[in-house]
Amino acid sequence: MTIQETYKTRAKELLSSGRVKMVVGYKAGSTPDRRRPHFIRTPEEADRLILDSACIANLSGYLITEGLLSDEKSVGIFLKPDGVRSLNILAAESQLNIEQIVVLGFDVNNNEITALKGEKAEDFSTLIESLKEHVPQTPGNPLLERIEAMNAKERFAFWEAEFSRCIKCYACRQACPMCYCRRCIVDCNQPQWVNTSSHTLGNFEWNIVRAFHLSGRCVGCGNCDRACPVNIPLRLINAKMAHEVLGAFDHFAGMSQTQEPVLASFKKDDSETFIL
Amino acid sequence: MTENIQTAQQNIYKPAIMKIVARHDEAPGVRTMKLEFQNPAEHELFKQNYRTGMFGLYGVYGEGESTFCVASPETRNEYIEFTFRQSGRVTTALANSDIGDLITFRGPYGNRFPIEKFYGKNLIFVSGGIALPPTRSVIWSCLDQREKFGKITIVYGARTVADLVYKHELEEWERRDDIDLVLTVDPGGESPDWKHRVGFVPTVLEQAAPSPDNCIAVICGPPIMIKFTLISLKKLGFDEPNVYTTLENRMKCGVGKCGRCNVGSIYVCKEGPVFTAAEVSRMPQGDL
Amino acid sequence: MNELFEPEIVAFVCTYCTYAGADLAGTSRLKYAPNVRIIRLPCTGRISPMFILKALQKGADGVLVSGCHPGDCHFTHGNYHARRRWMVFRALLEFMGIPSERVKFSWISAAEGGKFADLMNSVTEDIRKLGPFDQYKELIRETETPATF
Amino acid sequence: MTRILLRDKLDNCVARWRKAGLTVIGPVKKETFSSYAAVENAAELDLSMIMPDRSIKGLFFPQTEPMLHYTIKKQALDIKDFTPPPEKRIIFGARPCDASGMAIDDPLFGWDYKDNFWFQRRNETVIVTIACTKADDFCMCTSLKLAPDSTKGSDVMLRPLQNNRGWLVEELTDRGRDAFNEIADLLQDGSEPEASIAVVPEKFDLDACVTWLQKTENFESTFWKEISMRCIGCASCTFLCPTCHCFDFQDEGDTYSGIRRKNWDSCSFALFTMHTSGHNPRATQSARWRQRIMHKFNYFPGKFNVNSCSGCGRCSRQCPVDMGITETLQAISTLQP
Repeated sequence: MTIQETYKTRAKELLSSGRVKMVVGYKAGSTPDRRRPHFIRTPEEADRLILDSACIANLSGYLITEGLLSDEKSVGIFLKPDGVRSLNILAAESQLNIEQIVVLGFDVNNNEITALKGEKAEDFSTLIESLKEHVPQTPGNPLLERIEAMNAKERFAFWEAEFSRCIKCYACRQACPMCYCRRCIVDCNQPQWVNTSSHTLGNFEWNIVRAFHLSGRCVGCGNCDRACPVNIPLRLINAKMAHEVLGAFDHFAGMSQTQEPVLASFKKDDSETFIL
Repeated sequence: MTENIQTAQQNIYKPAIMKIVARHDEAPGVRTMKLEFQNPAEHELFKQNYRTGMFGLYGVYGEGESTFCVASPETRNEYIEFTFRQSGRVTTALANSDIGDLITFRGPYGNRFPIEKFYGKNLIFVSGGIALPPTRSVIWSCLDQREKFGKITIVYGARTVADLVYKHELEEWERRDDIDLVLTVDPGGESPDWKHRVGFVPTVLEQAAPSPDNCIAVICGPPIMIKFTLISLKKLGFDEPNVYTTLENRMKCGVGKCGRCNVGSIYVCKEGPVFTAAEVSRMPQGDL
Repeated sequence: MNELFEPEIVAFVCTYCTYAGADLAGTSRLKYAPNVRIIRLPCTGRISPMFILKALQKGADGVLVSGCHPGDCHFTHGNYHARRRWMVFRALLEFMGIPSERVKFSWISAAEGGKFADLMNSVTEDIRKLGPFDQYKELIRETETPATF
Repeated sequence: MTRILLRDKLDNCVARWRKAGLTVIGPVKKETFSSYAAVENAAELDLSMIMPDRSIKGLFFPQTEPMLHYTIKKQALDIKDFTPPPEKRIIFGARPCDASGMAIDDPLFGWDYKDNFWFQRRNETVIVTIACTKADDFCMCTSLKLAPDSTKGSDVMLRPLQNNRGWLVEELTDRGRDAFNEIADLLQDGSEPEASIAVVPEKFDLDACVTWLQKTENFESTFWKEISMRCIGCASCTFLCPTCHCFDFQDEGDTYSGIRRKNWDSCSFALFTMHTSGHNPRATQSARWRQRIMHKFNYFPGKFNVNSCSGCGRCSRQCPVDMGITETLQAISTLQP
């Protein structure tokens, strides 16, 4: 049986046994290479489920849809390791009760799909730990290397050019499972910290603020990158910050549901070489 | 002066400058401001266009604009009065403005109460809480030409005694013998010396039992009050086309472009804010 | 040209240590550069990165953030939280091309009036050398011009 | 007599227009992103793409634009109008869907109160449209009763010749004629075989959809909730749309001076309609998606007699969760009216 068929059966079992009230998965999209989120509430609907190497979107953001989990019933969801990590963060930040979530784990590497064993978020902890061990010392991204080689002026100019395209559609925010604030900082107007207009200054501020709020929380799922209609390399900024946080505080986001948020905790011996 | 009008036409979003000449605290957090035009040409334009029921966008530069009805009647168009509750960025800035300060006004926009259709008829005004201002504009427009109308009844209620707005005018209306004023506060909101009724507006309205014959009702209030008042009016025998109300939606432009105030296909800023109950009931209720 | 340049620097300081240090500098009649505008806050833990962005948005050439030494916080650990936050924010600004020389952090206690005065002088000198933050100011200027293509 | 513009003359045309004081704008492809942008020579233009990522809308209705500049002194308010500086422009190589989008929004910006920010730019700009010879899976102009070669909203229509040799020139307005008189000697008379126009299959039955949308009871249909369940509430569809016109006013500045700006806004944001009281008429994402569809195919045509959609398909092409007008209207066409 293919992975897709195995999981289809599994989803049907979960639904027909009443274990979960809904399974969030993928179905065919408008073109052959696209996949859409699929909300499966009956075993029949599971027939349209698709699971293959094109299923790369992190669906965990749908779990915090208003009212979805408030009846305390369980929900099944297809997650890759990055999705499990974001699920852990949502639990650690008290956004959901992780006991209500049944994980249908899979992974996609080099266009190959593999099934992952386990059904609770904690079942994947060894896998996530090994991911942390294998984070490369320097992320091998040509664009990142190019930026790191620049001086401050060049870097500013680079980001200025990138952010000047931003239209503030907030697709990055809306697509991000970590951006769950009921009222985002840009929507707060007393005081208005960040300019809401999408001139380059406002765009610069917005993207800095978002990157800061994701520091130590981003799991690198790439939802923002794929959502951006003007193709700003958003994932790059977040990956860079994840790398910083790992180096400075040995913090790898989404290790477990009890992991302390990196910016809401501290160690007395944190590095402070930069402080005068 | 003509030059200014031209620029006003060029940039339809450019407001007129107004001076605050008086202000009055109505209730906790609720304040009335009286504004005067600084530019005679803009004032002339306002006088030509303003009719009771229309609204405007009041602004403080650096903070933004907010939409309120014009609370002063068309019969007194030398100035503009408006009443607001301090709750957001603009209203906080307005609340912090003092007499003599300059603020901005854009308008008047929207449609109006067809007062000439009310001539010779009895009128009943039903209003709740901070929704008295739009009603007050109609009330004064009618009182200033009192002889043209039949019996006038005003039913007004608020959550507590302190929340009643225009207290000084309520006293004046109470003293007049050509108005029937019924005041009420919600149960629990009465003060020890409260001499009027206690109860919700729709209930009090039913007790007052105005006759629907040759009568126009103007109701204004929070959505929940409107909903139940409409039911009460129906019970009393009022026909929907004889019941007028105003809708208040979030607006930015006021001139039918920014696209947010619509209820179904109706643009509240252009086709409203004054509607008959019949018109409102034809709107998609899920969009109200 | 740079000799004439007087940088505008905004300092966000905590009221219990650095602000008291600034007071001491004043009562000790120490002279220091007048380029720094001080904004007093209850604790460094209250100093949000938003403040730094706002200062830059309003045209500051440099920002200084200062509070109690570790262990001295009036609220026991506000400055520990702040330290982590700055660490991360500093790295982010660096990556965005906002040079770390323009956004500085320090610990100054109530007793360190001398350190306060010295730091004001050195920070002012450093930023004077860097010159005005032209790149950011260009963004601010752009917001004031009509939209063109 | 038909006239022809040969491709190798295009560079001369651009130079000539620029010399006459026109800003030449056209589709430009950068590394990861394409848009309509100002160019200095024809080589910068990329006329081969299906359509730029961003629509033409921003050229007439910028994403953010100053409206007023205020200075507050003691007891005095000084207000300066910000009118767009006069700039004559020619857009070469617009797509028919983009050009129609501008014509669709004209009545909206003009009804009753005339928005001169829009009309000044409209009057100063010549839109030279090139008919499409290719389309992708998301193109749907034909479903909107338009076509890959509709002339709506264009000042000049260029019909591609075979073998990429150039275009057949069809001047439609005085503005267009003036701009092409400038380069009259670079055109040649005669006719050549035209390249075939792109085939865009019809994706849904618009009339059936409109009938369904107009039925009062369908406003409360459960269909809306089902179709929009995966909508994440971003504004990429509305901001990329050539016809979506909603905007917001924002003041930026302080107590002494600042700017009032007109910014794009979107019906998909929850705060768009939120009242001060906390009441939100369109409180759910399904209500907001319903508003978008209803507005485009029911309310807008009710007022201006034209659908507020030109079929460019950007909403579906760029949607992070693969939604869009096409999918919704296709689904509606299968419903019982």
